[in-house]
Amino acid sequence: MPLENKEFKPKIVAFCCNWCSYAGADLAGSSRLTYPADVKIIRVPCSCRVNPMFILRAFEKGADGVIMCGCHPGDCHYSTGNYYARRRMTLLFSMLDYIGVENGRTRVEWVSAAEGVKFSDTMNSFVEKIYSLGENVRLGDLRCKQ
Amino acid sequence: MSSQKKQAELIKEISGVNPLKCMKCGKCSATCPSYNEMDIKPHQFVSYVINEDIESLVNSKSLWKCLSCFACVERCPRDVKPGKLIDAARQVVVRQKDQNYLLADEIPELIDPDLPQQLLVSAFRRYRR
Amino acid sequence: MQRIGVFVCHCGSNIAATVDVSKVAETALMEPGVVHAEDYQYMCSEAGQAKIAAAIQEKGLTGIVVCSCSPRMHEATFRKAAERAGLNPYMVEIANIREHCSWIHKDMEEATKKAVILMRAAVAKVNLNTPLQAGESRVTKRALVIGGGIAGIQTALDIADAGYEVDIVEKTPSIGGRMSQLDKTFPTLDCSACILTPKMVEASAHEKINIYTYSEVEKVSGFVGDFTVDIRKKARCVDMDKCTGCGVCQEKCPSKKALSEFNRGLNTRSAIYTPFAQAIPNVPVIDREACIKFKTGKCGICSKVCQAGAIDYEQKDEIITEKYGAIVVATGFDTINLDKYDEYAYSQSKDVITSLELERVMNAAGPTHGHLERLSDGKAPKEIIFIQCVGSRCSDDRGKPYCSKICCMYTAKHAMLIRDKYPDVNVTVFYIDVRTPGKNFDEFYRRAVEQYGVNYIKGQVGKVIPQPDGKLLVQGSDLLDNRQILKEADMVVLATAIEPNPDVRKIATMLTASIDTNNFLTEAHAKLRPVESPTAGIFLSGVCQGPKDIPETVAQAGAAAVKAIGLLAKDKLLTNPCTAQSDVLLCNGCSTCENVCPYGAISYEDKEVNDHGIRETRRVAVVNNALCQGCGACTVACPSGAMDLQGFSNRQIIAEVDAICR
Amino acid sequence: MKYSYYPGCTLRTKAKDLDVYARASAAALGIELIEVEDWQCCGGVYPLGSDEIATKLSSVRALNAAKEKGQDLVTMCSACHHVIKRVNDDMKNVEDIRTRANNYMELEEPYAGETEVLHFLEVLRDRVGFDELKKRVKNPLKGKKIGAYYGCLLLRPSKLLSFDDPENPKIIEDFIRAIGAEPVIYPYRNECCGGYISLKEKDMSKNMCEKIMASAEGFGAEMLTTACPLCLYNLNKSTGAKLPVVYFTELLAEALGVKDEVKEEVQK
Repeated sequence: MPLENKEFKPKIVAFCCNWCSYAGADLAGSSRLTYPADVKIIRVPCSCRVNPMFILRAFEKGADGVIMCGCHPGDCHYSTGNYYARRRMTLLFSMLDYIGVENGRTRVEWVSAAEGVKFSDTMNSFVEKIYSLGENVRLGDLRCKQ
Repeated sequence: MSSQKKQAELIKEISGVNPLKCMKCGKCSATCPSYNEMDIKPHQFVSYVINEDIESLVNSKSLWKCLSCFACVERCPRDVKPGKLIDAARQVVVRQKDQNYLLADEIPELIDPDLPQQLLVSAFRRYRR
Repeated sequence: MQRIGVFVCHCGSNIAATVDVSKVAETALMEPGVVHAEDYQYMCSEAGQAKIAAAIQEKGLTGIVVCSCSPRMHEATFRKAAERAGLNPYMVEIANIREHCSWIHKDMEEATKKAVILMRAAVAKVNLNTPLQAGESRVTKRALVIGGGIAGIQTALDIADAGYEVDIVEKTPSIGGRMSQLDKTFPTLDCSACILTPKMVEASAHEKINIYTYSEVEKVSGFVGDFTVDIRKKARCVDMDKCTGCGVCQEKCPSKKALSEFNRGLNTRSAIYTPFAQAIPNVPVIDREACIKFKTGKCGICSKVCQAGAIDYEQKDEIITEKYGAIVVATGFDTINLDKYDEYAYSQSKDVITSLELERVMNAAGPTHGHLERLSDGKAPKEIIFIQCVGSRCSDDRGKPYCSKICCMYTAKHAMLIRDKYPDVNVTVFYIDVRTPGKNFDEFYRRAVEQYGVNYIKGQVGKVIPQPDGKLLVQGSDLLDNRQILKEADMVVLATAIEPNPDVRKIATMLTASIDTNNFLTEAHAKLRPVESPTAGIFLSGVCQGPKDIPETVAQAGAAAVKAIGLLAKDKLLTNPCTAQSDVLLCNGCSTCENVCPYGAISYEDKEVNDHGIRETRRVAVVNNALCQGCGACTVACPSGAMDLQGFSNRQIIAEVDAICR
Repeated sequence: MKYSYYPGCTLRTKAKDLDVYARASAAALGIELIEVEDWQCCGGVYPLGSDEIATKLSSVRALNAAKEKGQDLVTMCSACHHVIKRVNDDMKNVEDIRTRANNYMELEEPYAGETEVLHFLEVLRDRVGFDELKKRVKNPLKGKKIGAYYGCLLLRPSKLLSFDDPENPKIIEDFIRAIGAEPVIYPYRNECCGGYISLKEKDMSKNMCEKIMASAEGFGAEMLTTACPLCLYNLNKSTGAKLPVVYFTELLAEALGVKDEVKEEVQK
């Protein structure tokens, strides 16, 4: 991590599905595989529960990065949820990039319950990326500006 | 950092090898065609780097017996690839001043009419800075 | 407004050593709705749960947050505790400050800050929780076991003995699995067939067990207690009811060049065949690829010689649909393909064989009728070399990163049996480590060395070099003597890594059971729930979950059976109340949600609604709570925002996001 | 079929036969080998130090020249192939090397591993096809028992070179079959001949070459064929040419019936 950015403490939201990636995060924890405390995890039943609104809301409230983790394609606990999630996020992320939230700030990653190492590696590399990008632009909800 | 430690780090960096991945199975030494000519055996190279005993490595004649044939690299089950470590150690030696293993003066008596220049070029690359 | 209690667990020093727990509790009191906060050494203990109960009753709490380990660990514990104290169990939220915080951070200040934020997110969520009531679903009192090896047979027998119906689905023509291919077993040297075949017979004779051989699971739907499974019974071309198992058809079959699967391709079999003599059922199948009748239309000899008239070339695959309450996976293993390990000359010499092939060579029913001989020239070997860890413990992409666990022991067994039966044959084993954790295991290995004089050399082999005279030159390391060895052998045996049966991936996908990077099925908890899949109603038996030997497999098969019986014994199951709900006022009946629902839980009804005083009949989505599994796909797909998920509502998740980004 | 062609230093002198027979055979097969202009020596060995750049530039120049023509780059000598293929992989996949090399080179458009590097044997296998080659053979080398000698450089590291199975290769055997001869498979065909070690450690190399020869002879080979001038030199020198060793291109030219046309050129 670059030292010159000492002051910058990013806010990073990770949406993890209950069956694979949340369990992967638990395994990373019980295996004591460290990653920066900037990452905060929200548990959802499935990656397909992640509404693009949640991600927009995070950026509106000052998040510097949002990562969504789910089961590997084909391994979804609900059979097809992660396919929906993948398609939705592809669209959302390119839209976000267009309005100034760079692609590096958003990521989708598949982590199984057995991949504690992958979970911590993923978080480490994602946080590193956010540090290199620095502070994010803040989205605003025009409906609130009267 | 001690100079031994520095050199160990340098060898790891040049080779891109993580010696800690070694499980000490000895497949590299089982594979090596130059094994009998070596004083420090291929599998030992790994632990020498781990133990940062680089002085022994750079003084080892094994450096000049390794063929860079990559057989150990190909067969290593743990992605350690001792051949790369040996090569890196050789680099560390020849990059030091006056440490060329092959001197220009000795070449005339080493060559013969059939010798392909590929051999000279290769030897120069491996043995000299 | 909620009245929330926050309970911060020290988990001994697991949390308290890195997180300032009292500070988390203090800070909690400043959060909206929080009227009570305390920390305690072990919240999950009886005393800890009593504290929660007392606070609920004394302070009239309407919701609680426990800052502790992962909800996957103790959510159920705390929900039950809350319920006992009169609180709706779904008014409990967990802030995971152990796995996601104290265990992965070292700096106390940083970890405490994060723990506070996680607590805030949970408080923000519980502020929006509503009491939920679990529904009920029925349990079909029948179990399915996928795989008919020793694991599947044992599980089926145990479930059936408890009085429940069990179906075994086995892909090959006979049950028996890998164990039926083994000659002897360690560490007692029992004859494998002698201890397995009685179990096979018992399973086939059991009135509660129904065996589908030559069959595969084709489709699975439903959920715990109520699975619906399609089983494809492949066409045997032999009528199971008519066939008497006399074997004449196999004798007379003119096509005898198909490789015998049972003998690992070391010899051939007829096109109509039973895999081995003790096969169950003792009814042959026609291998259509090898059968002359199927290839050319001419032949039909088996039909002519069959006195029972059992041959039926017209037979078609049949799909059977059955309902089950529980499913046990027992799909077993195979040895890895050795194409990438040709330094051991497996594809270049017939005398380099795998250990499983050696089992067949040593077996009286095998290709050499139990005589130890070279497969190239039939000569008796004088020098045999075993190579351990072929493809196991490899971190490159050629092999498997795990230890296959059984090889050290079966190699000791092979070495011992050879030395016992052929004392003039020298046996050498190249090993990296000898791993013998198990009852009487190390003693067994030591017997091979001390009593039978097996020569163990510490070091891996680099290359097996076939010689012009047919011998095999083995070039290996002797790490203890620090020398390179060149040793001539007549046979080389490779302790080949084992891997889960390749079909397991397809099956796991059908069952939505999770699978790890090595294709082993994942258990619900590595220590405490080792025979259950995280997917409710799916249980794991045998090597499909991880490498294990026969005694361990049998033990796990019994454990999986007990778990399945525990489920089947219930008449009703409580369902997850975290299901989707549609807001009739917002729903415009567009059918988008119906299309994404993987369970067919959404239908449409014409409902009379009162939209701001306007009464009208609208076509709106209705969720069947018994079918909905709560994934939430519909909630995001819904264009009008009418769908929401109870327990993970839009407002709840947004509240968490806000709390984290605050 | 038009290809850029990188002959390499030895093919101009001691291994002229490898080159001349290759060109004649290529012409007979309708393959146009267009020599890269002003090519420079590849250095003979791949610089293993991950921090070396200068020693990789000559390969990059040849690769870029092929790219500018929009052609695949064909190599003939095992060592050149090994070096150029691996440098190409660096340029494609190692960001640091790509950036630094391009900084040195100052090309109009940076080079990023676009060129495909093919050994002539790969051209025969993957582009011409051994079945097609078989049809073109005018003078099948019937009855000749030939051992393929691969050595190290074509095969290893297998992931980067993706040439053939490193432990049990078959491309040269298939080639030998295509030209009507009989391949002899022997286990030492992928073992090292000693390589450059033969300059200073003649005994070591001799030892290894003797093993290779004995193994080939034991399995019934009457001659060996190779793609590497250094292997050929070591095998001949160390074993007193116990079995004749020839370049695969010579066998090819003979089978295609063009050997005699260019014989004189070789002897020049």
